[in-house]
Amino acid sequence: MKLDRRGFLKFAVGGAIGTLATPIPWDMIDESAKFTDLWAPEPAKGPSSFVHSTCRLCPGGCGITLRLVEDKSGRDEWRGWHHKEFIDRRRLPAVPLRAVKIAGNPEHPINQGGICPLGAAGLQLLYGTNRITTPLKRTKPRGEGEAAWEKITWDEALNIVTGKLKEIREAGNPHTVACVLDNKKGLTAELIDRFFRAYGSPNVIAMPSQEDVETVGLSLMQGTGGHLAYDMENSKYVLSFGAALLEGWGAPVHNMIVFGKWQEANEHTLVQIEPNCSITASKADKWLAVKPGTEAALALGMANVIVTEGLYDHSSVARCQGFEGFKALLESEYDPRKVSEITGIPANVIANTARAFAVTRPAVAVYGRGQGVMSGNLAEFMSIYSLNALVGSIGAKGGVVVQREVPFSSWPALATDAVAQQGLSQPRIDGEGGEIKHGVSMAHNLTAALKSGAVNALVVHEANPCYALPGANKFEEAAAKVPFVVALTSCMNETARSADIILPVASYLERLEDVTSAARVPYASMSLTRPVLANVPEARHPGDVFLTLAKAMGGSVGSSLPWDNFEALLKEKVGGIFASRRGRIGDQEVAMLGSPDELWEGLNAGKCWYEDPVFGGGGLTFSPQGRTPRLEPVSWMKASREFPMLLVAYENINIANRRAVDTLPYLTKNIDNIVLQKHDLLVRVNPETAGRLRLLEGDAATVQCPAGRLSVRVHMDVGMMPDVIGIPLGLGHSNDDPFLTGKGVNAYEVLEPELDPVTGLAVWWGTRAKLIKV
Amino acid sequence: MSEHHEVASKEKYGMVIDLDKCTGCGACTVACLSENNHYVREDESDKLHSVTWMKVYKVTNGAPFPNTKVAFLPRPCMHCDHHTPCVSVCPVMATDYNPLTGIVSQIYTRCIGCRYCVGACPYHARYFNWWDPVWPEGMHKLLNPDMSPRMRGVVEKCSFCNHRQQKAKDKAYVEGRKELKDGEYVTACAEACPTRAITFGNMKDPESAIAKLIKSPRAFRLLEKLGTEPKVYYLSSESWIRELADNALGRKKTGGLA
Amino acid sequence: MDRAWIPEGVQRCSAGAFFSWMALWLFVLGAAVSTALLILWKGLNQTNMNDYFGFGAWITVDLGVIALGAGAFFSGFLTYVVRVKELKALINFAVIIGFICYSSALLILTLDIGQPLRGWFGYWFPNIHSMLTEVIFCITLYFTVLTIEYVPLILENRKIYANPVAHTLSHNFHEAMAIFAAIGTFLSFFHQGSLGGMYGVMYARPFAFREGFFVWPWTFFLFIFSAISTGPTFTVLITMILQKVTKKRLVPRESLSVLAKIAGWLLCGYVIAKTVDTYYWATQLLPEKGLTFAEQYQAPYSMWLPCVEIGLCGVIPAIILIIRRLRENDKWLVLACALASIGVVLNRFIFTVQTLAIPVYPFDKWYTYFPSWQEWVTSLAVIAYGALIISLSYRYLPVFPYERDLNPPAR
Amino acid sequence: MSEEHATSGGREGGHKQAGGGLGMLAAGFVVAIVVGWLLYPAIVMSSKPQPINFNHKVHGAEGAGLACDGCHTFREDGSFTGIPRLDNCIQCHESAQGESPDEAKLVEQYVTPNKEIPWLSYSYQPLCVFFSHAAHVKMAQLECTTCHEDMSKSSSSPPVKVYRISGYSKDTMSMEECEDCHAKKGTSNACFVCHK
Repeated sequence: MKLDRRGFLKFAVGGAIGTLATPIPWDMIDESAKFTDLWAPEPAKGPSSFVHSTCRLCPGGCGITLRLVEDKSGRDEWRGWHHKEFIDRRRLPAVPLRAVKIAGNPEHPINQGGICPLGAAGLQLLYGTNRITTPLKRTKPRGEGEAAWEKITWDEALNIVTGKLKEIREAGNPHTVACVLDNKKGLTAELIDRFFRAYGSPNVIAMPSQEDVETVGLSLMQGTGGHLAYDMENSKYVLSFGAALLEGWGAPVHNMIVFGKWQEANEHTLVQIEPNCSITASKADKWLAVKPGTEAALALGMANVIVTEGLYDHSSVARCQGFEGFKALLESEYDPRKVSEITGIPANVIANTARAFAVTRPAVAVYGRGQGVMSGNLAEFMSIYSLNALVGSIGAKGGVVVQREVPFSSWPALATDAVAQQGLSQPRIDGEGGEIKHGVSMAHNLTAALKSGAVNALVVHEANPCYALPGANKFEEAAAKVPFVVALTSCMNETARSADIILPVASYLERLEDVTSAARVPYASMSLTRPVLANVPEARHPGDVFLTLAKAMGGSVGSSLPWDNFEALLKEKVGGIFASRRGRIGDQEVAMLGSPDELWEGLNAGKCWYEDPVFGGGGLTFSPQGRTPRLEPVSWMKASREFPMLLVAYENINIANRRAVDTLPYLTKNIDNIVLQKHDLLVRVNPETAGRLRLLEGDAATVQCPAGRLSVRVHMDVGMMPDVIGIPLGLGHSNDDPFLTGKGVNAYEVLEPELDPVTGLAVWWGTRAKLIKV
Repeated sequence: MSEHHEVASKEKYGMVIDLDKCTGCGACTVACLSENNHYVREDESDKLHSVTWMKVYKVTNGAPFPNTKVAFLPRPCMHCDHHTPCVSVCPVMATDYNPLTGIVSQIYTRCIGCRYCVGACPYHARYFNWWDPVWPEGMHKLLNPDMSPRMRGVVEKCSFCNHRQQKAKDKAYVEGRKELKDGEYVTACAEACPTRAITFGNMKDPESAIAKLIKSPRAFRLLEKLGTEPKVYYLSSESWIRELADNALGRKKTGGLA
Repeated sequence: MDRAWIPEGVQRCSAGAFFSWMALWLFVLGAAVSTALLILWKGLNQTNMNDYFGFGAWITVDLGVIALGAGAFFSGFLTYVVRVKELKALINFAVIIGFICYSSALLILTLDIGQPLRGWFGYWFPNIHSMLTEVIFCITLYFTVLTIEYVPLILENRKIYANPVAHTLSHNFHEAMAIFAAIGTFLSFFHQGSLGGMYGVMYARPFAFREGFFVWPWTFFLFIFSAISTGPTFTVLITMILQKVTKKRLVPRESLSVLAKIAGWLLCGYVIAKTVDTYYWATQLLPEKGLTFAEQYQAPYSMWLPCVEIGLCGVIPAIILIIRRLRENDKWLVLACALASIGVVLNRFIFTVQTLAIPVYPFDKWYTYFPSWQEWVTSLAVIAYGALIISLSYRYLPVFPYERDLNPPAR
Repeated sequence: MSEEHATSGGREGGHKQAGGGLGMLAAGFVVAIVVGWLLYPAIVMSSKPQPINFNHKVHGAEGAGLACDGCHTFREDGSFTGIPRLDNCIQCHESAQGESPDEAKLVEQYVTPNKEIPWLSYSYQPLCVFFSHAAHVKMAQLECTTCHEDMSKSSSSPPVKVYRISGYSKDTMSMEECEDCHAKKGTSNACFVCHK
């Protein structure tokens, strides 16, 4: 039969009918739907396990529990065929062990199971796109266009560094080497400090912090050192002078746990004193909207009421000196009516708050501003701290205490050769110590020092001065003048970008390190971060890096740091805790432990060592060296015709600011669109002020400051004090992180440091400003 | 959906969020993101395209300076107990009410992405996947194998971490138990909350913490007038916050911030 | 060159003119198709819809064309069931318009779902509680009916008709047409209604929620009502336009008048019903949810919407259509039909978009939605697509039985 | 083409109807059936050999005397181990016990280099499914053979048939099967019982 058109048609029809009787059509429809399931990746399955460690993304030192998934590999190799794109998305490379979750460790005394958004996002640091995977060497000289890098081995990198350090030392200028680190807490920092002292440089400088002022104040008023901490859990009346208690100040999660308990007990009063309606102010029982920078006056005004009405704790005051002078000062200059004019708080409110504060025991006055990453002025601290003396809260339960030191075994004596001694005798480049001598870094002077050419080599360890120093951009220029810059960091950041050598250090989930005494927590504590897994095998422990350097340097430097590795040092140090028989680990008294190894194992199992504070009424001197805490007005807070407004920086717990890591991707979901819109940062302005400037919600504007200008958008916020502009810290990065770079502006660039006349420390949490509509 | 109530079950899971404790830190949101395999886009500032199963609303009493106050309203899926608006509208049964647990499901491999449920939900708890899910190189390592990632073109929402309930049940089974103990199954957000504002548990278990809390005089729910019977309760001692929870005649609508 | 295909005894423009005209529309359609492919490849992020506006331009268009397509089933119902003989003159054309509306609705629906490859779930895993299921089934079935009604017309093409199979086929079809019309009517009543039901049952969305009768909220019936009253006006409108374009009388004037008159009276009824419904909603339903009527209208979705919808596009055309003198006047008739057609589309827009624009949380904001160019292009494609089908049908099929008598060949 | 031709063509067709026409129809039908049932499966599914030809028989009752849960165990957290890991094999096969070439392969290719065996699962379930062995084995007391075929008899592990497109195994249990059994046993069929 010939196959004509009609015949073929019939054949086709027959075929069609037949096909319906086969699995083909039905199967294909089904497969097409299952195919769409492949548009999402399939995480490799496997048994899970949990390990405890400690978070060190902020000074909070929370205990964390990581969930690890053991990858049952193999399956991925036999995935069916699909579109390339889907293969990439579907067939995820098998990894032997991966961390999938960070949660709070319920056993840990600091956070008791809670966790903050940054801590919960920690794995995005571990697996971050911004990790530095090998040591890097700059290929083009600084300032010549975009930074370009060449991957080098650790040996090469360390040879270059030692070579440079040796060269400078041999030239007899060890003091021209400076090291910047974020803070001096913990053994790694101490080790680095020791390294440089052995090397012969006094210039190990920490980034600014509120604690600087406290350290000076404490040494003046109480003649002690150490870290201030507040026993808020037992305090019935907390008078916070601007500390962002619920927004990342001190140990954020610990504070929030305590706050939760307050809400249940319902017998605690929190009074928040700060210019603008912050979250803490809103959650507080009372918010006193004080004019920016007049907190000291307010404190003295309250002191005046307490003293004149005789509400103060006589036994406590009896333990203090200089009360008469203090009293005289209060009576002459700080009666509530006058203070009311200065601070903008009604006199009766001042009086009532003061009375409530005085009669409720225990009560505590907290000095602070925001998260506490900015130094303030001494007078402010002294005035506020004095209040604690008046109500007998110094060293008392529910009051303010000085954290006890963790009883690590002490460092062996430092061996210093002639070069080192000569170097150490040189003045510090940051001009440490103002009118009075004290041991606090003054990082704000670094810019000038670097400019002056006094520094031949700069080592930056896990700090980001190019982003987070006042006039950040100016610091970057200054750093360009330094012949040799080394940066130790786990992620690329602004400072690393302007370094010659970048050394990749292990993240807190990849290294064994002590987290010593969570900030502001009344009891001493110590738990370990643990090398849970190594996502970046090349990354090294900074402690080990400096120990290796020391060996390479040899001589007295080498002999001052004899440990094979940081773990050895840490273990030796922990031995001291065992020897002291102080404190408890988990639910066990250290004194009950049989051997230091038990303690060591406990710590390595993620347990926390801690020791309750020793309470006991303490005293202070109200007028150290005849210096009464008279309010020292900061000049930039005076409005001028050129700059009628005040720019005040604030912090947002979801915008990592000067933490060990920058804002992680998950957190960007938490940033309100009234803070950040696409690439624009929104400043908070009172509607009335905005109206006067003809500004509407979302309008583009320029913030003009003496130190520079920022282009922003405006968000109208009824909670803002008129004529004050609120700007968030932590945005405006240029660190190559696609989730962060170019989003918003960096407020640090315009903040204007004013030196405290007494301490020489910078007072720089704000600046004069003008808001211009564009 | 009245048939829900005819089923005799010993479990009905719910959540209580104490707004007096909540400081809006967003730890719950992040814990949820990492527990439930969410990807992040480079720009998340467009909140109408930003998937957040646990969204923290920021509200204000609107009072002028210096009497202003802000508060926070974490909003998971309400797992509406009555006439669940989304369940009845789905044309392909991609979402259902589980009479055993009271949890409202969403099945990503069944959903056709018509978004009828998105419109039907007054709580904006449902999100559509406008983009293909993409993780930056290496980030996929933190994907949770207990939770299926969603493909482009389907709707997703909070599941009360149902996979945690499944795992808890498995553990109970191998230990020869049928029922779960209080606290054995909690959501990622409740686990994370630093102020302990979120309590999760079985409302039918009279001994459970949640059963006691929902009886509190401070307790209320969102948009109760709609009659959806949410299983998420809120606690607040502030009247202005309680007022913001539902529409009422002759009250001006303010308070939204973000 | 295509002479042999053109029905006998009718005048048609030159092939050249025709094909260039077609080319124009094909170009528009082509643009739309490539846009559709773009969307299918990249996903719905190409639209301006978001998690607040889950529905947008596409759903509006779907509901709009389905309402306007109602002319098909309703005139079918009048012709074959009620046996209004005047309508025989334009029943074919009504069917074609219906066919166009429903096919384009289905196409756009496939584009609108996030997972087109799973579209068939709608039939395979139906949720009987969902109004959308009712919609999916009825639309599909009714579309089949329309196709069955359209096919005999195609078979009547001079060339095809020559084929004996086609011949008998179309003959038998014609016999059964009444039954199909009846089925069509039944199905249409349901899906027109369930489209309204879709919104009426969203009882957590106070703007759309209506109480109702049995499982059907009032919107169910309002949608049927609005569809049957405006659908015919659209049929009339398109017929008038076609007559203008072809410069010919294609249907007896009285046929149009009859249909317009019926539509007019129905529109009156609808406007009253809608007003009553709105009143009940404003005074009963909203207050129960703690809301007021005024709160439901805020710029840009403010009071002008209901005014235009019910007043300008409801009351006015209704009056025009029931007044004989106006109805008989072509200009007034076109105006009335146009207004009514716009009105029903606006009504569907309001239910689709404004429902979602209104914040249910007291602390939430109003959001506005404007379609992206991709949504516009794909939506406008419906017009091009319609123009193509109509042009082809008009040229090659005996759509208008009286055309020959109305336009005697010039001597 | 001209009208006449077309119509005559039509008549032609009319005559042919009886003869080859039907034949063609049948031919088309048969071809389709053959393709659909014989050719199609080979095209749509790929056949993946197991890394090692595992012999359940010698391990099971008639051999080493192991019961299913001798190797397929539950973990403490309630999850099911499924296909055993290498360490499970090593317990007995530190070194070869017999002469079987597969055992030899096991020892030198996997045990000695301590490399996991990339077993392929016959009953792979997609990620959206949460199948609880605990619920079925521990609670409902079901026999393994209720769902899996009785392996105690099988002395070889045949290649796994995998759909090329979806990656499902030919033996993947379909949702309908699950639902039917649940319905019969009066167990809930709510989505979140088995989906995640």
